[in-house]
Amino acid sequence: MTTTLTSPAGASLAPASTGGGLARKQNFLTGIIGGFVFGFIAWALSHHFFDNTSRSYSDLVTTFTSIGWMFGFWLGIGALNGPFAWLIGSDQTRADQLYYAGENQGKVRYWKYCTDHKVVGVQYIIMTMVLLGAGGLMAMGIRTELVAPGTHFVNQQVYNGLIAVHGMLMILALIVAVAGPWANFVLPIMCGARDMAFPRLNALSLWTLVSAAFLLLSTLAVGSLPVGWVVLAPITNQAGPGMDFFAMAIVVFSVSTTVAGVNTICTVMTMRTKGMTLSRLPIFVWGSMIAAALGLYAFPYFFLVETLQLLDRTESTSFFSAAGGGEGWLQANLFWLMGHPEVYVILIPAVAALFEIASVMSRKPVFSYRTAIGGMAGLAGLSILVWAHHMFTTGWAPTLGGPFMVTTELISIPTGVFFLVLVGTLWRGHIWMKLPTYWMFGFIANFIIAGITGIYLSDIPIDNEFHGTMFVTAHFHYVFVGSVLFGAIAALAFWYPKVTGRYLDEKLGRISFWLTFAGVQITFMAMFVSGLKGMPRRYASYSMLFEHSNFVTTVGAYTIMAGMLVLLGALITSWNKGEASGPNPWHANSLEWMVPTPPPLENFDVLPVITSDPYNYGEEKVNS
Amino acid sequence: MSRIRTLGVAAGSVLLGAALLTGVGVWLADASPHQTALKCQQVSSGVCSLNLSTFPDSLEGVHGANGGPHPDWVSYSNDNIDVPANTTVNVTIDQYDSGGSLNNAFFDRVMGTIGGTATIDGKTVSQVDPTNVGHTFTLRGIPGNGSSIFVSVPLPADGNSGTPVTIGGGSYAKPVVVQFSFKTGSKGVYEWNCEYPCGGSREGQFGEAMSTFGYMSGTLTVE
Amino acid sequence: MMTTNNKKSLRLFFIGWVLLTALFVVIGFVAPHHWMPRVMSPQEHMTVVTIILFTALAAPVAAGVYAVALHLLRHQTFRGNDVPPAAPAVRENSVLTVSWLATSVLLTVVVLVWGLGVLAADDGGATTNPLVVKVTGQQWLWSFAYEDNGKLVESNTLNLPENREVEFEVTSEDVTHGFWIPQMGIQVDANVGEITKIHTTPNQLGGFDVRCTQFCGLNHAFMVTTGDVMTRQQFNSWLAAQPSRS
Amino acid sequence: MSHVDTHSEVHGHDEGHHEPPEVVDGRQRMAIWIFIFGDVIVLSAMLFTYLYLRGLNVGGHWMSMWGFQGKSYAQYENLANGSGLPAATLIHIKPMSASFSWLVTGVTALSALVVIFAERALRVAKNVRGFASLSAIATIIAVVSCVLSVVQLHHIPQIFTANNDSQVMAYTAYSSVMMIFIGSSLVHLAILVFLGLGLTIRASRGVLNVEKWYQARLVRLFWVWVAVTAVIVSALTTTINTIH
Repeated sequence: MTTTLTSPAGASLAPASTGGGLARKQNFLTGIIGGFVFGFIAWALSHHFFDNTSRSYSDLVTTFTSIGWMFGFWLGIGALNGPFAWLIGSDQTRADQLYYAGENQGKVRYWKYCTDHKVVGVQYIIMTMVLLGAGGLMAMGIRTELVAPGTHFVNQQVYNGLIAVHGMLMILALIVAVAGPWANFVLPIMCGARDMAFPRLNALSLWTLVSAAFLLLSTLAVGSLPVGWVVLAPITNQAGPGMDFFAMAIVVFSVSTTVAGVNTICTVMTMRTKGMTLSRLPIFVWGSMIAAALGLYAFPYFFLVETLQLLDRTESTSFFSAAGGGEGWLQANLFWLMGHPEVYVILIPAVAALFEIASVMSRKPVFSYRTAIGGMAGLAGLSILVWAHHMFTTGWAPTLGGPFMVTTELISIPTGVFFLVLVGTLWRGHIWMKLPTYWMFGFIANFIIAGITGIYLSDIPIDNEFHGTMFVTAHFHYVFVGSVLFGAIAALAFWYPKVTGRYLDEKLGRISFWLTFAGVQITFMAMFVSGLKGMPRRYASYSMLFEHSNFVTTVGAYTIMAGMLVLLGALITSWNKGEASGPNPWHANSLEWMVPTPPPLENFDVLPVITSDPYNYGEEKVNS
Repeated sequence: MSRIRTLGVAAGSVLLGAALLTGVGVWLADASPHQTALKCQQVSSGVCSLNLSTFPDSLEGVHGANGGPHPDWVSYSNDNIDVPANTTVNVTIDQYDSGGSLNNAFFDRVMGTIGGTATIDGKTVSQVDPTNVGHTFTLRGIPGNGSSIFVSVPLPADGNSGTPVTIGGGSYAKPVVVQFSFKTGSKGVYEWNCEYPCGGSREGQFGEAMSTFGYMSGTLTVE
Repeated sequence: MMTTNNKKSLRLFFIGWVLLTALFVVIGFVAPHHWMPRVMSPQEHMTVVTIILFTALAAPVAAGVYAVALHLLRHQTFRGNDVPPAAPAVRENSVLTVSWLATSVLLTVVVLVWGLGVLAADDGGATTNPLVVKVTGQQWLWSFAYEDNGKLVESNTLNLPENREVEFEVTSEDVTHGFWIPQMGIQVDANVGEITKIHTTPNQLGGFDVRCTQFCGLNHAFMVTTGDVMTRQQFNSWLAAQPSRS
Repeated sequence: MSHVDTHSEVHGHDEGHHEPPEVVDGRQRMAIWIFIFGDVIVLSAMLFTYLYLRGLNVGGHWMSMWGFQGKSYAQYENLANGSGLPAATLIHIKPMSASFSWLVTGVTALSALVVIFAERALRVAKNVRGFASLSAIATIIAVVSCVLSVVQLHHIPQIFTANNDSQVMAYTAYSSVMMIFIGSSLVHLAILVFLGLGLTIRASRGVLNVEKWYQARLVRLFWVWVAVTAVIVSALTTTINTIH
């Protein structure tokens, strides 16, 4: 009975216009070329014009070079065509739109400025894998250095660079790990839309992120980022040119996430099909929207604080320099005003995806749907009031310690709701033990530890002991690796068949799960011990006291790497050799499973009309 | 399925690219040249001597041709030093650089040497003028690794003029000669660096040469 | 293969819950004493007590979730490639929801009241004439200055008298550092152009560590030193023996 | 899949391909409002920075800094290289001209006013030609405002500082925050010029016609917001600046 929805892709759409034009030849490669050309021009010009006796000479050159790279990349890939076309009043025809959506262009469209939300989704998958891969390699470098006391693998200079770039890469990767691929690939289909609200902005948000990621990785080549990922001023004013690349990358990244957030919210609010009321929305759509809204609040602060750091370095302003009336605490405030909400921008989409998976895999409705939405919204709301708990030991406004302790610990209530919904959905369910289910249970196990260790740290007397130690590192790695990454992989395994038409290899996937799960426990439990013993973070070399716990942590880290490599192998082999899955492998009810696989351009030939939410498993017989 | 195969390959190759980029980055960041460690010359049983120099530039020492990427950065003649355990180390440092005020006057004292004194141009002192220091030699270890050690000797600024001497690529006025001795304990790796703000950046001038390995810092290995 | 909530499985579930809770509580007691540094101040003592209390409070919750997860994995799972039949469609259970929320609110309140109480008890600041130690962080060394009737004594190790309140006036010469004494559970950042104060009363003789907890550049890992809590006589004689700054 | 009622009347698949203008308009207006929300956050963060630094007045350096009297960088360069500098002195700076700041704000506000009239001309009077010329005028005024802002940037007081061999013209906290205020308004004005130019060209080419009047309203929303920002910033920075 879904046949009315599965007419062949684009059968009834206007034929793609075969017009030539330079704009239609642009792709990733021309983007890179443009980036390098303009980067070089900017470098040469700034090199020539700025006064090389000034302290900020090298920073000015680096900054302008990175601006040149950005501009050139956007020009080269075609990001600036749209605005220019608008300016001169030559709007796209329907044929143009279909062309830029990649109609009948085969695989090459994955390397172009493509406006099709499904293409963007896949591009985000690759993007995330690259970032996680690079960041993971750096983590291995860090752990190899820390396998024993003393500096042997890399010296402290390289180490200091690695920890910061690893941190930033991973944060960026996890921000887009779930929201990137799935809020683009499946969210519009879940809403019954033919694409995102603003397809070109969608492509823009991806490719700006790509250009920023290039800069972030390039920091390693220009003296790296020896400041720690929180780039706490004023040491940032001592760092080399890598800091300029980093700041510029973050400025662009903030714009990218803002654009993506606007797109997500507008899509959900204005593109829903007939009958898709807000109370019938799949929970993942709600999660993505809440996270997007939170990101809209958070990332402007990131944008500003990195702009200020850039000015401090290039223009010798005094925002964070005491000699000119600046203050490192200002940077800490602005950074954490972004930094804490950002944690939930990362967490909420992963949790929402798990709600979705839990419901489908246990053949039950999401347990207390409204409470779940309330929990996510409450978490988002609270998270903007807790930033100073990252500053308990900085000495800034000790009198505010109490209030911030209160808001911070209140967070455990909405967090508890997540467990209520997840476990409540599974309870008495008929749990289908497929790959996504495994990673979901892994999430539950790890997220408990992450949450409870967080309660210790929110208590100021305890924080005075643990702040800045490996205990904190272990805590947020349980959040990011143990919880968010597990959620992201569950989502990947869950929607992978929709992208490729094939299952993610079950056997390899389970091997990967057990390796990663064991690895996470070994690595971060031992890291908790290092923290309890009193080992501070970001130490390139440490006392014999911490010898054994660090060795165990390194062993665990390599176990995680093994697990991740197996998963990567599974991803790549299954992509074209995996077992065929058909359009709806999990027999789910939400709309993305109603369309053929892979979904045609513009998803629906006929927009469906919705009469209930997608969770009515037990209520009406599922006719197949 | 050709599209999908290409995608898989693409993902793999892009990852490989990221790996390469990371590797290259690490290698570049690590490119600060590693010179062979300076051995402490045996003088008599239980006594050995070290000769170090500090320069206003990087033309001397191993920083690459013509001073490498930053010929104008200040530098020590060596970074890594090997000394035998339980030995008296006689250190002689030729200080060729100008100077100014310390960030923290704490470092104007001679600390941790035998007798708590050093000999500067033949004069025995335990403290120097904190507003006219060129560099310092400050050595410390990580408690718990080997025996704890702390040596800090200020090297006064070089006010000498007259016929310049030529060393390596540069020529400098007659140096200030600082001599001191300290006893090494059990085996272990210790860290030494300069505590005079000569890094030529903002916030305490501890950037650039001061925060780059192989210029104003190094390791002292007791073996 | 699966039978929802039969008596036996439920009993097993409750046993698992109790056992896990017990296990976590035991860990909560053992871990701090086994791994954390020697307790040398009231603050550190309260820290350890608080850790144990929080663990005891959190244990049943964590154990509950684990027990449920294990129960589900044991009794509710379907393997193989066929989709399981639809499960009973429980959309809401207001009793469960409300009681769950009530529990978490209750626990949070307990944690808060305790934490704020400990905080308030410690917030009194330095009381009657504490020993003032000026702590200066600069890349990459701590230095400590004592005022001894008009004479200024400086040291790179931190010596303290036993059972006398000490107030640390912490500042930095270049970038932000973090002044931390693990054995005394006190930590505060050293900021440029600011003086931050913390206080404690060492109540045990013996050595302790000072470590930098705020990333401060190339040799951050080596910005560590030791200290010693000595009897007042020892401390005074040590102070007298030090060279004073001219 | 019982919840997808495909038996009910289905709209032709072209629905969604060519959506009615009011739908597109509503969606784009929502987007503009969300972007403005983001801009509000940035502005509030900048105001926070301003008030925070002024309130703390770290080391009394809100409007003062150790350095050397003098206009230009080159004047001291050679001295500093030879490290032959005289002793640094504590140099105090004056707040920037309030009247000039209000002048820039006024010009920006004027351009916004013109845009309001332009939009009305299109929406109410359905006068495309009038709209084109009015938006052209608004664009020109915005350009003027840009130029004035650049002039303003050049008047931010600087102080020559040098230690060891690192010297530079530096800004005190006050100057620094003024720089981001002026800089951000400059960026916004540049966007306005782009948008105004677009409106003018599109209208004169007939792409932006009476049916598409809502495009003009979208631009007007943002334009007015920029004017409001300028007023807020001027009101703050011209009243609360020195420390008494």
